[in-house]
Parts: sequence; C-alpha cells; structure tokens
Amino acid sequence: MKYILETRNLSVRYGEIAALNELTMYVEQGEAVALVGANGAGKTTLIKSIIGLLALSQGELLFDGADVRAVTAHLRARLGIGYSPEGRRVFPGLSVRENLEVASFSNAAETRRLIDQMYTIFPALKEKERSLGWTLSGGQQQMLAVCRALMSKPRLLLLDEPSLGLSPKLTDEVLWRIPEIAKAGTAVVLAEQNLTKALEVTDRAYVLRVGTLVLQGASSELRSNPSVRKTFLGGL
Amino acid sequence: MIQLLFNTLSLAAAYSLLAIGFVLVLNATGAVNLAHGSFVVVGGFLAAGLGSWLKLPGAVVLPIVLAGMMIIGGLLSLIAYYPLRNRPAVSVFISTLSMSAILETATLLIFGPSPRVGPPILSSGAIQVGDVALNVQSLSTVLLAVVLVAAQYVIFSRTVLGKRLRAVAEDREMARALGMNVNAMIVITFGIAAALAGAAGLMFANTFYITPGDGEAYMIKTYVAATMGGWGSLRGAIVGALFVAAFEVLVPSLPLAMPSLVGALPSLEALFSPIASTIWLYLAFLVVLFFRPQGLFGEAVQQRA
Amino acid sequence: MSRSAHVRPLLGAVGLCLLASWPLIMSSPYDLRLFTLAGVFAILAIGYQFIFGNVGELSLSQGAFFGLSAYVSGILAVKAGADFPQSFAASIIVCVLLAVLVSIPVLRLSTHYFALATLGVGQVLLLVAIEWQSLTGGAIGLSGVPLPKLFGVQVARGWPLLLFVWCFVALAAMVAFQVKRGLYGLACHVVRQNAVAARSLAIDPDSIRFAMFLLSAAMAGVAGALHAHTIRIVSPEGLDFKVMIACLTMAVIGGRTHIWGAIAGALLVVHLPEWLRGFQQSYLIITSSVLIAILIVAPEGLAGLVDRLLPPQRSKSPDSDGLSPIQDRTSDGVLMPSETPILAVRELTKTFGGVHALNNVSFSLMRGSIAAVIGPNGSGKTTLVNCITGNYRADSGAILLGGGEIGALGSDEIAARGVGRTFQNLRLVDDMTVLDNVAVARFRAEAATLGKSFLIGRRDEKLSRARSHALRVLRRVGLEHAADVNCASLAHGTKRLVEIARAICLDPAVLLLDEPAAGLNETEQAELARLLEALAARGLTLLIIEHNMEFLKNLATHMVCLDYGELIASGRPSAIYQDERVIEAYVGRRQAAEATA
Amino acid sequence: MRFARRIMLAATALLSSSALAQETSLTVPIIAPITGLLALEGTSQLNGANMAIAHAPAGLKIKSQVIDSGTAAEGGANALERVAGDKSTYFSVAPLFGTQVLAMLPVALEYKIPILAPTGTGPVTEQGNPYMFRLYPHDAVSKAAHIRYVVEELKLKKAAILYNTTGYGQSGFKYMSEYLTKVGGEVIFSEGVDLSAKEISATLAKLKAAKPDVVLIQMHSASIAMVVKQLAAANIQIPVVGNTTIAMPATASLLQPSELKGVCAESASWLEKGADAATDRFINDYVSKHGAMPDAYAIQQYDGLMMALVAVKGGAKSTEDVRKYMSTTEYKGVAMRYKADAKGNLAHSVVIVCYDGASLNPKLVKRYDNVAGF
Repeated sequence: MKYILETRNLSVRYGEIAALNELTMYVEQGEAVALVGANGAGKTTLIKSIIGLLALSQGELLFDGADVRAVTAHLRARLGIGYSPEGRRVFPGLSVRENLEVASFSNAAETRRLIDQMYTIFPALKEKERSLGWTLSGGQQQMLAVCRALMSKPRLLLLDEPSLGLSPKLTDEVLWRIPEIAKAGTAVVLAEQNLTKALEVTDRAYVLRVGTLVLQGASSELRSNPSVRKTFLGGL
Repeated sequence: MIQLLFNTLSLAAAYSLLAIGFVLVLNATGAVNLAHGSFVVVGGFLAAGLGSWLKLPGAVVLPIVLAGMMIIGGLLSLIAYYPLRNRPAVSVFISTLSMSAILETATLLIFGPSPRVGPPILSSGAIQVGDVALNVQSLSTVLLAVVLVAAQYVIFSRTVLGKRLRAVAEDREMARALGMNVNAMIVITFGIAAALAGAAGLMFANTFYITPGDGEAYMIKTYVAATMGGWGSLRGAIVGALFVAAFEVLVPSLPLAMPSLVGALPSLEALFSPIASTIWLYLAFLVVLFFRPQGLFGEAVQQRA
Repeated sequence: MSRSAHVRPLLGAVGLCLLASWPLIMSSPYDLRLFTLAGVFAILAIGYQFIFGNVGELSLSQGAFFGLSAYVSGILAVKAGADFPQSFAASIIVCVLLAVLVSIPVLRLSTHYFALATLGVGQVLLLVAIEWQSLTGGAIGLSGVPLPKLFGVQVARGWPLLLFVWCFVALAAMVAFQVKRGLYGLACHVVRQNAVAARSLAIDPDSIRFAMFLLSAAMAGVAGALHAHTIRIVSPEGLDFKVMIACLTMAVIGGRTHIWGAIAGALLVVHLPEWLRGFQQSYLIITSSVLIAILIVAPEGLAGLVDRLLPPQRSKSPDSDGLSPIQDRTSDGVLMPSETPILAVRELTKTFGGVHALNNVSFSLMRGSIAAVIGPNGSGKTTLVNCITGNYRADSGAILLGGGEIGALGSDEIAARGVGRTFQNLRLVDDMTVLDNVAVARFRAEAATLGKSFLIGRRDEKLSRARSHALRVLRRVGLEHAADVNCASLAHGTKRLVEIARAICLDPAVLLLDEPAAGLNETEQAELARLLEALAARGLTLLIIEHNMEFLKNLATHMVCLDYGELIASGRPSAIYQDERVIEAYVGRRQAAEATA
Repeated sequence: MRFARRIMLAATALLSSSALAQETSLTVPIIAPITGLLALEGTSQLNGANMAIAHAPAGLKIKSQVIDSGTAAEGGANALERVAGDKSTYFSVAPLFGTQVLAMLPVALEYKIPILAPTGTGPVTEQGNPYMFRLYPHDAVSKAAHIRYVVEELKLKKAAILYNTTGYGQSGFKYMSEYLTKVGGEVIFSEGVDLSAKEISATLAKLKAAKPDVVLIQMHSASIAMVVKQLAAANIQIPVVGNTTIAMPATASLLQPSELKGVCAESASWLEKGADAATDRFINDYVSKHGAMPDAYAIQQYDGLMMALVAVKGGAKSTEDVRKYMSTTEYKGVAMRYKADAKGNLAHSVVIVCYDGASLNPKLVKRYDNVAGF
C-alpha cells in the first residue's frame, strides 16, 4: 500500500527548541486523519512542515511515495497538497471568487467548474462571491479557506484548526464536509483542538503532546478511550 | 486658471504612475524602493534616445520603453532586493539607494550629462478650446496616465496573474503555500513598477526634459505622495500625487486667484513662491499626519479583528 | 568561544593600532584631511546610532541637524565674530531645541511616517537656507569660517585639527559607551527589540525615544559645528539629503549598534569614493556596488560580521555576595492572603469590529490568591490580560488595583503600580543574556535616567544592583546557572521561566501569567507550580491563563471560565470542573450531551 | 630594406627621447563636477581643459588628472589637497561651482597654488586671495552687459526676472535687479525656481499677469529651456534675454528653432569659424571630438588653461611663477584678451547673441569689451 503521505522520524526545531520529536505517521489515500492535542502540542508545526513552510531538522517526508524534503512550498502545493491554515488567512483584499481563482492552476473553464463545485459545497460563499475577504464573517472565511485549498485539486488536504473562533454551528458546517471530501478521493489531515468533533469526522487520529506522538488509532475507538480525554484535557 | 488646473491634473497623472508603482513594490515586498526615482530617469532617457533615433512619437516608443523598464526593474529586484529579502528593511533602503546611484551614473556615462528632450506622446502644439489653449502633450499625458492606470487596474483585477500579484502582496507565505511562485511574482511587480515609472519618465522627458540627476527629486515627491495617501494604499497614492501636484502648481498660483489680497499686502507674494510652496507641502504633510497618523487613506488592507 | 575569547581583544587592539597608525602611515595633508573629515562623520554616525541603533527608529533628520548646526556655527563665526566655544555651544543648543520642537508632532508617528516626516524637516531647512540669503549667504553659502580657536590657541590644519576632531570622536564614543553600558542602555535595547515588553516592565519607550532623539541631535550638532570649522564654509550642500544618506549608510554598513561600527562605517564611506576617484564618473558605480556587496555579505554591518565570526565573550554575571541586601516587596513574607481584593475587574467590555472579545466581565482577586482564567481558544482570555495591563483600552468597565482605577493608564504606568505580566508568545530580548533580560525590570526601581548614565563610574552601580537583584530572582526560579546565556539559545520552557523571573524582578503586587505551562514538560510544569505557590505564599497575587487543567488542578484557588468573551463560570476549581457550561465550552456540545445522557 | 627601416625607427626613437629630455613635465589636475546637478557644465569644463592639453605648446609633457568634485561643498577642497603637494603641479583647474571654489581658497592660499575656475559667482574673487584666477567674467561684468543691452539697445525697462535658486542663479539675480534699478528700470516680477522644480506654469502665469516688457533669466540649462519652451507654447510675446546657458548647444538642442525666435542671451564668449587659425583649430577639433560646438564654459576653460600652459612653457618653474604670469601678463585666447585685475578676474568681455528663429545657432549681435560693473 502506497501512502499519500508518510513521515518517518520527522523532527522540527525552532532554533534550539524541539517543536516536533521524531514523528512517524502516515495517511492513506482517501482517508481523513485527525491530529489532536492541546495548544502547543505541535499540530500546526507538523502541518506547516508538510506544506513546506517549515524545514525539517531531521527525518523523512514522503508525498505519494516521493521524498519532497527538497521541494519548495509552492511546488509542493502544485504536486497536490492543499493547505488551509490556522487563522484562515484568506487574502483580505481579494474577493471570494478571486481568492479561489488565484489558487487554481487549471485552465479558465476548469477553474470556473471548480468554483461552481465549491459553491455547491458551501452555498454561503456564492452569495458573497463579490465581497472582499476581510468583510466575511469568521465562518465564511473558514469555508473560503477550505475551498481555496481545494482549488488546486489536491490529493491531500491539510486543515489547520478550522473550528478556531467559530460557533459550534459553524464548526459543524465546516467539519461535516470532511468525510465528503475524503470520500471524493482527497485525503485529509485535520489538526483540531476540538477533540470530539475531530474524532467524529475522521477515520483515524494521532494524539500529540508537546511535540511527541502519544496515541494513535481509529477515531471511533479513540472516542471511547478515556486516556485520550485525559491526555488531552488534563484533569477535566 | 483653467489652464493651471489642467496642468495640475496632468502633473498629478504622471506622479500617480510613480506613486502607484512605488506602492505596488511596497505591498509586494514590504520594502521601500528608493531607486524608484531613477526609473524615471532611465525611462526618460530611453524614451529620449529612442525618440530622437527613430523619430517617432512617444506613444509608439512607449511599448519599447515599458518592455525595457520591466527588464531593468526585474533585474534591480534580483540584485538589490532578492539577496536582502530576509534582512532588516533598512538594508533594502541602502541597496536601492546604491542601485539608484548606479542607474543614474550609468545613464550619465551612456547618454552624457546634457538634458535630453523626449518625444511628445502624440504631437506638440495646442488645441484651442474657447479662450483656453490646451497643450496636446498635457492632454495626452492625462490620457496616457489614465490608460496606464486603467491597464494596471485591469491587469490586477481581471487577470489571474494580477490577482496572484495582489495575493502575494497581501500574504506572501500563504501565497507560497497555495502554489504561487512568490519570488517570480516579486520580480514581475518590480518590473511593472519600473515600467509605470518609465512611462512617467517618457511624459516628463518631453515637457520638463530629463537629466541624469533628476531621480532624487522625483523619488522624494513619490515618497511624499505615497506616504501622505497612506502607506500601501493605491487609492491613497493617487490622492497623494494630486496633493503634491497641487502644491507644485496651484499653491504658487494662488496670488492670481486672489489678486486683491496680494495686491494689498505685497509681502504676501513671497509666501507663494515655488520654494515657499514646497515648505507648505511639508508642513501640510505634518498636519495631515498629526490628525491622521496613518495617512489620508490609512493602511491598505483592513483586518477584521 | 575560547578562540574568539582570545581573538576578539587581539582584534580590538589591532583595530585601535591600525586606527592610530593610519594617519601616521598615510600622512599626506590630503590623507590627514580625509581622516579629519571621517572623524567629523564618525561623530555624526555615533550620534545617529542613538536614535537609529539604540532605539531602532529610522530617523531621516540627522542630516538636517548636522547642516543646521554647521549654519549656526558658520553664521555666528562669520557674521557675529563669535569664538569657537560660543558658536560650538550655540550650535548644539539650537539643534536640541529644534529636536524638541520636531519631536512633538513627529515622535509619535510610526516607521515610515516618522521617516518621511523627519526627512521633511531637512527639506524645509534646506529651502530656508537657500532662500534666506541675507543670513545664510543663499545657495553659494558663507565662506571664511575660521579654524577652531580654543583658549587663544589656533588649531592649525593637518595634525592639530585631526587630533582636535578625533578628541571629539573619542568623547562621543565615550558618551555612547556610557549610555549603552548601563541599566539605561539595557532599557534602550529592550525598547528597540520589544517596546511592548518594555512597557510591561514599567519602562516608558516614548520618553526613552525622546531622550535618544535629542541626544542624536546634540551629537549631530557637535559634528555639524566641527564640519563648518573644518571645511571652513557653510552651504546648503550640508543640508542635502545626500548627507543623510551618507550617515545612514555609515550606520548600516558599520553596524547600527556598535560604536566602533559607526567609526569604521564613517572611515569607509568617506574613503571609498576617494580611493576610487581615478575611475572618473564610474567610481560612483563601483562605490555603490561595493556597498551592495557589503550589505549582502554583512547584513548587520561590519560590526555584525565580526560578531558572527567571533561571537563576543559574555561578561560574567556579578557575584551577588558582598552586595547589600535589597528591599524586596514580595519577600517580606508578612502579607498573608486576605479578603480585600487587590485587583478587581468590573463589567469589562471590549469589542473588535463588532465582535465582543470581552462582554461585561467582572471578577476580583484576593491578595495572595492564585486565580486561573480558562476557556477555549479565542474566548477572550488574552484580551482580558491585555486590558488589565493597559495594552488594550477597554470600551467600558473599570479595572481597580488596590482600590485605585487603572483603566486609563498606560501599560508602563500600570506596570509601575505593581502589575507584572508574561506573554503568550514570549517577549524576551533574544540577543541579551538571561540575567540582563531580568535585570532590566529594575529600571524603574533604580530610577535609571540618561543624565545619570553619563556619570557612570568604573561600573554602573544601578546595573550592578539590578543584576544582583535579578540573580537572586533567578536563583529563586532555579535558573542561576543560565544567567550568562543568551536568551536566543534557551529551550522554550526555560524562556517561560525567564519571563516569569523578569516579571517577578519588577517586584509586582499582581502577576498575570499568559499560558505559563505551554510547551513545558511534566517535570517543568511541576516545578513551575511549586514556584508559583511559593510566590503566592509570599503575598504575590497571581492570575494565570491556562489550557492545561492538570497543571491548574492543584494550583489554582479560584477559577473563572470565559467563552465567547463572556464569563460563564466562576468559583473553586472543583466546582468549575463539574460545571456543565464549562464542559460544553471545552469539549463541545455533542460530548457534553453524551456525558449527561 | 627591412634593415633600413629598423635603423630609421631607432633613429626616430633616439630623436624623440632626446626631445623628451628637454621637455618640461607637469601635472595638470582638472577638478570639475562631472557628476551630479552641475555635470553638464562640469563636463564642458573638462572637455575644454582636455582640448587645451591636446593643443598644449610643444615641449610640455603633461599628465592630466581628472578628479570629480561632485556635489559636496568640500569636494573641490579635498581634491585640491590631494594634488597640491605634488612638485610637478604648478596650478590646478578648479570647478565652476562657486561654493566649492570658496572652500578651496584657504587650501590654495596655504599651498600657494593658483586655481583657475570658470565661475561667475561673485564672492570667489572677493576674498583677497592672490591665487584665485577667474576665467569667466564676474557676474557683475556679464550682468552689467546684460542690463546694458536690454536698456540701451532694446530700450526696455520693466523686467521680470526668473532665476534658479542656486548660487549661480541668485548671484545673477542680485546683479541684474541692482543694475536695472540703477539705470531707472524696474523689476516688476521676480521668482526663484528650484533647480529640480519641473512644473513652472504657475510662475509663468504670474509673470504674464505682471505684464513685463522683457523677461530676464539666470538659470541652468534644463530650467531655462523649459521657460523658453513654455513661454513659446503659451504664446507670450515678450522679449527674452537670458544667460549663457540658453546659448549652449546642449540647451538649444532641446528646443525648436521657432521656440527660440527672438531669444537673446548674454555669454562670455562667442567663436565663429574663420576668425583666426587658432580658433578654427579649436572649433574643428572640438566639434570632431564632441559632435557639438563648444559652449562658453569649454571655451573659457580652454583659454584659461592654455594661458597657464603658456606660462609654464615660457619658463615658469613654480606655482609662484605661474601666479606671477597669470596676474601680470595679457594673454590673447580664442575668445578674448585676458588680463587679470587686482582681484584675479581675467575675463572682461561679454557678448550678446540672439536666435533668429530659423536655426539653433545664435548670431552675435553685440560685443562688450572691458566691461566694468555699474
């Protein structure tokens, strides 16, 4: 079985601080995988190192079986990694449609088709088509960020904290698209603090704690595993 | 007076091209390009050289100037910006200043120290409208500036390349993570900025001539216009350009608008000399900043908190 | 380290010898002249470092002060026949006065607005110099400025003038050295690197910027006056933007914070074009190319390059033994937990663009208690801390410290009244040692001022006291061993501790900690908890923002929970942990529903 | 055959080396602003100086050293200090930039080295420095002729004066307004324009509103061309009498002949082919080398430097000898006769030239010799 994403003993350091410690994980084609853990566990660091915004200090990173450590971020994106960052980071001065257009590397007709497809996933975006990014609400921005990441027709989608700052209702609206996306053939890595929801929408999960992988398994099992909650929430 | 208003508009049109280019680079890189004034000089000499060699009007020479300036702007970004992109912003300040000395000295060596006259955009002469003679050059300057600003607008709002350039300007890291080649985009942005400045050089070279040492004055005016309008705001850049042009033309001509006042107090005349007007410009700038520390239009991108 | 420890002093000695022997070897009158001029510009650049280097503001008015001073000196000498000490003093005074005048509208501007506004000052002065012909001689300038004459002795051209000017260079370097080495210099450093952190340590960045701006202007005054008396003419060229550019280039090429960098920069920028004059017009191209090459090779200037190749040796931390004990508010140990609130927040509301980051939040802290603020990401916890410390101004509501309203004060003033804090994203100064990062918190307590730093003797007593105080605090948090280490090389957890130590060093009554346990391993967390308990036992009141419930479980005596900016629960930890709304906010509605089902 | 040729070569080599032995070697420093805002005038100066060295009297072995004085006030003084100590340097060419010359004067005095500067700005010869030699007519001289032409020949008395706010412009304005008032004229409008200012339509509109009889100008090349062009464009039919820069070929080439119609200018020197052999040689060589007629700065520099070279050729062996020669001898150059007055002013002739509207070459209309200030 060839994994769409595989890391072997991946470590990332900020200066002398180890942010990720010898992390080994994999993602299969078409599955949704959750990365869960409290603040500072290293979820964002892992996501950023996969897309190429952070350099590995050691270990291997394979995308679709090929070593991509030497590939720069913008080329990794073109290889088929979609990225929706923490804090959404939609382009504030671009309209919704423009935000989508700039992320597509297909021809104009295909881009139009993709955009329409996005609008069917999140109809709210169609209504705001001409609005500038910064005028959207947090939830709309999050939808836009997810769609934008899908515009390059990625085979792997990285979602970093899509629920951050969203109301529970909006969180549901965004997160419940994940199984759909995965089913359509795009593997998803979801970094989430919201443990329950993350486990609800994914197939498997990795639990991180201060840069180290502490638990992994099928999401359904982890949901009922009491040690997950303990690791995650401490004493609650 | 109508004539003067018209001249102001024409001057502001050319300055806007400068200020817009300056702001484009600023937004894309976060760096101040102090060689921007030298782009005017190089563009002006290019236009003057081509114009006298080919004996063609500016509008025909323009595409060559634009292309040449794009290359020069792109090269400049590779030398003066790219190696320093992760360094303190003030390094780019100095490197672009050094580049401006290099560009202007090279111009001096190639073209000599004499002022040169550029070709008129369409033709010289004037059109009589009522009792006002409208200079064809001024008219075509406004026209050309409007065309170029519109072209710039179309590129940035209608083409995918332009939209990506804007995306890079707004969030470089995110643009990179979405598959855009940020470095190439920055080179292109410098190229477009240089091309716009070169076009302004073509306009100035006919009306005001061009000498190798002109860069600094254009640079300072651009800097004032861009800052006054609001750091990073394109709309602000145009308004800033209008402001600077008004202080250059309208303020010194105020005595004509109110002759009685100045007639009564002859000493007032000195307050409207061109030199005094420049002083007023800086004082007005301080006043604007006192009340609006972020310039007239504020920062370009508003963030939702 | 050991290699550079030997090489650096050697290099310094060689540099000094080279500097001294330069005019001896290159002793033609022309070389002496250039060396003299380089000295004048070295003073200008050393002065510029105060505003551009020490506090990191891109001021473009240094050239204007330089030119103005030259004019004052020249006009007084030529038109009024003033002697050198008079014209010299007057030049400096005029520059400082103008700096005061300019700083009122200009100093509050940020970065490029500041840069351009200061540039405008120079442009206006230039135009005035050209236009006011009766006073300034107009564009051609005023000639016949005499060589300096001191106590009836004429300073002749050549060697005497060179030594005269370089005496001032030495003097300027000494002043700069004094300002940089003391506690005041440390504070400047913090202001440059992190003005927000400076405010949290009761340091007012504005007043430091103001002082540095004036000092820069005064030094430009010295340089300008010497320039007028050296080249013996004053003209608008002295006010030209090119002078400012040259000054900026010297500071950037030499290194913006090292005194010797300014001197090296001045020597280089004055000499480089002269060495290349043989190339006629092309010398400008070569000079500029060399400058760009230096920028690329040595981004932090020549001084920075030397630092990179040969890292400076850290001065050893002071031995705290043998120093008199210091009054320590928290160590009195008499302040027991009491029922009077030390900090009270009343109906605090803060909105960002229509979104309530805080909505009507009220609670109070008892002296010596350890309170925790919990809540999911984005619930408004950090906003709450920022409102209390004055980093944000609340839209409505009141904040009372010991009964007094502090909501309208600046954050440095609030810090001075006894509110210490740490930051979620650490705000330490990476290129300073741990000890100095902590010691700078004594700035207010030691009443360090610019004036006093001129008078520092063999060592700065204030800095020594601050350091030994800091050392004691470090000892208390168990970081004594790391005192001499640069913060940049610390592990994340250690940095958190340093920030806490720094806040304690401020000697606050209330300490606000923003996610102190984030990124700490379990042992570190346990140690931190013990430390915080010990601090509370001494009467310090703690407010902790934290996600880590495990960490808080046994630590906090009181807890409040925020969600979407609203206070949804308040009480003892055990009660909070059972609160349904809290669980819901944290774990999500579904799970809460399942849990109750 | 080949052998014979070799002998011939050897013989010529011998001959020339023996000639060399009798030559006087000297270094001629040419200090001029060849970069920056005065690069145009400075380059003319340099061209004139180079031509003088090329035409130097036989028997002089000249090494020239070109140093850019740039734009800084001390640029000239630094350069002079660099060359002054040299034993083979008898004098130095100094910039036309008055401020730089003023800064050079103390250095010249200290080294007792004559400096030759083609500047018109007043104060440089008012400092009582015996080593200062002005190659260009003092502004008091050229502006006296300027005003005399306007008042006596054109019979115009209500003048508007435009000038650049440089040392050159301000000095010209000062003398023009002073003299005009003395002869009963009136300055009804005047304005100083920054050298870098471009848009001057406000100034011209005010000028037009003041309704002067004549426009007098003291500006640098690009500025004066702009004024002339815009006056023509606005169809303002007022006679223009400008300063020498409008007579410079580089300036005229910026304009159409029609725009220049009726424009006159004061100039230090005016050369016409056929006057004498030396003039023809200078003009021909200059035109073939630079593709344009020499302007006043090139001519005055050529004459002045040649005068100093003649002094050395004539036996001057020291800086002091050169100073004596320069201050006492009358010398006939291609442009005029030079004779130093007590202050070191060498040139006292001024010409007035006018454009006829058909060509870019102005015609001589009036020559004023031995002009004194008012």
